[in-house]
Amino acid sequence: MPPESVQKAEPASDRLKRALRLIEAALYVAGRPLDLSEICSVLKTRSREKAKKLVKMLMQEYASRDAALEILEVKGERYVMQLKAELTPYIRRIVKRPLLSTGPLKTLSYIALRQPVSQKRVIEVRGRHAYRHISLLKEMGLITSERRGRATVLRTTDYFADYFGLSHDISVMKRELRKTLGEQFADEKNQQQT
Amino acid sequence: MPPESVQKAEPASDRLKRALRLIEAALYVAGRPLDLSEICSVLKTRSREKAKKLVKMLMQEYASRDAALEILEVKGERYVMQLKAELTPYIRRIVKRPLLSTGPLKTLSYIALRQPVSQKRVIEVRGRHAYRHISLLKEMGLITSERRGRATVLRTTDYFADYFGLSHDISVMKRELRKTLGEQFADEKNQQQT
Amino acid sequence: MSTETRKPFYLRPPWNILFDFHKLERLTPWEVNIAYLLRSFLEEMEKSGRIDFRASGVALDSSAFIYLMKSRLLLRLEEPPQQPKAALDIVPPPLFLPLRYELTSTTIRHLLEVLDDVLKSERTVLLARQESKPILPEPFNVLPQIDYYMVKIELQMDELYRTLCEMVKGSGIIEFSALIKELPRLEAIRMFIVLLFLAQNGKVGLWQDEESGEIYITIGGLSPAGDKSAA
Repeated sequence: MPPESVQKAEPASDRLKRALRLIEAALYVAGRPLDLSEICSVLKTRSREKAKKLVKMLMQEYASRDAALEILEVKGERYVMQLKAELTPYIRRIVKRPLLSTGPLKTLSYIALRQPVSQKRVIEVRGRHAYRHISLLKEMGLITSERRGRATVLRTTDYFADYFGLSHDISVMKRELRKTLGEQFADEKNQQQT
Repeated sequence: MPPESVQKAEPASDRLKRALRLIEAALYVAGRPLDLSEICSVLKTRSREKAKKLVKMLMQEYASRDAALEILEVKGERYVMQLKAELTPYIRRIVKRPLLSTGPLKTLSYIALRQPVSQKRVIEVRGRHAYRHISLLKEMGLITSERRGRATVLRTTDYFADYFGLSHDISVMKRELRKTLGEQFADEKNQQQT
Repeated sequence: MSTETRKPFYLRPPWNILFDFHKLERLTPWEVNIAYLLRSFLEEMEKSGRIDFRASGVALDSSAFIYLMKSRLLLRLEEPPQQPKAALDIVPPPLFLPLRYELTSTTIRHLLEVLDDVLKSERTVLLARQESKPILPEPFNVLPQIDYYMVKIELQMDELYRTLCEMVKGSGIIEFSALIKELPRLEAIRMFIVLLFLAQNGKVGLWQDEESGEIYITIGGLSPAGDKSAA
């Protein structure tokens, strides 16, 4: 049977494959969670249901392939591609982009938990080297600073919330963070007391 | 049949799978071409032949999967994971984050063109805030610094060259930069004249 | 042993800091009791029976330098070193970033676009460097520092004098305690030093009531002693 107008009627399986590849491409380059409307725009569809079904298929494909990468759903029907956490220790030396060291990451988690927090306070608690951390975190788009009278007030950005798949609402986010940090946080308290 | 000492003898197929996943992880997070010695270090093997064979297997796996990503061999027995070029136009709007904001980018461009260049000179030309840029660029793996007597000398890294698709050879790179710069100025002049 | 005995007494502690220029520059001026050093220096010299004018001159010069360091610190309102504080807050554990590849939007075009600007400022820097090549040898580098210090003092003196004139509307008497009311301690000391400079220049008169300890400041040629009843 000759193909009926090849231009128009792409076989359904090819269309599906192509859609999955587009979502995969978008998730790969974004490096952050994408919401359904962003996925819709890549697929050039208005149906959020369709977009959702396709992402879920891709998630399944990744899960079954047992690959180094995973696609996860985070809060607010958003989806993100990332390295499986258990592989991080093995490829640490390969990472050249700012994989922040422990110092700046501690400063970041302090700001996240105490925000909005004055820069002065952060320096008092974390020491003078935290000036460098703050400028690094700002450059990475994870925190912003704002002048309030004579003080500089720091808070995390929406990008930060997206990066960790946290709520954009600060009080909800803090609760989520405490839960994530919970066990470790408790450990540290015990260590300080002993 | 009971498994003979599960702890010791991981089945060969599992070992293979794990090695492929490690290479995949390394290529994914690096975002740049990795050479065989880097791949060897991830696999904790000294055999470049073995590493090569494994990367080739992963390349095949990716090719057969018809995914959005591909693994390619580039000059100098180096391997890179990247988005298939034909997909780029569709996901361009998703890519929003610049590598650097304008200030640090200016400092980087100056170092690239004048390298090897003393830190003192960079500060003279770019101002004292460039100290912060330099430490950021170092943290991001885009430049390195080296003491020479009392001076600190700056130059770009291979990661920088890979990111912008430039030669690793500094004098060739500078020629490439000047050439592109020349073309750009010519373009601008033409635009201004019309 | 013999060299030890021949060494003049002032090269031994505590007086030696007055004779070692490098040490002098590094010391914390608050730790030096100038009055004690000079008094005991004179006593020792008298005891030895040999008056050494050269050593006395150096001791005087060094004392002045230490005094200058003290005044300078006060003028800068430098706080004394803080006591190490106890931990203010618990620092949570680090938030490890999940590893994700992210394509960034910066291209070589962006890199080269900004280069144009940078090269312009490079030209400016190089040009300025050519123009500012020193023709004369550099002046002795201590002098400008002292000049700068004196300029600052004069600015502070002018400012304080203006304030005093406004307070008394031309001429009259002011109580020092009223002047420094609500000022922090360091600011009050700073003001007192500037006041001493004003008095030395004859711009104000100072008189202290021995009983109350209050210092009276007079402006406009009033004699402090004659007018104390008015205060």
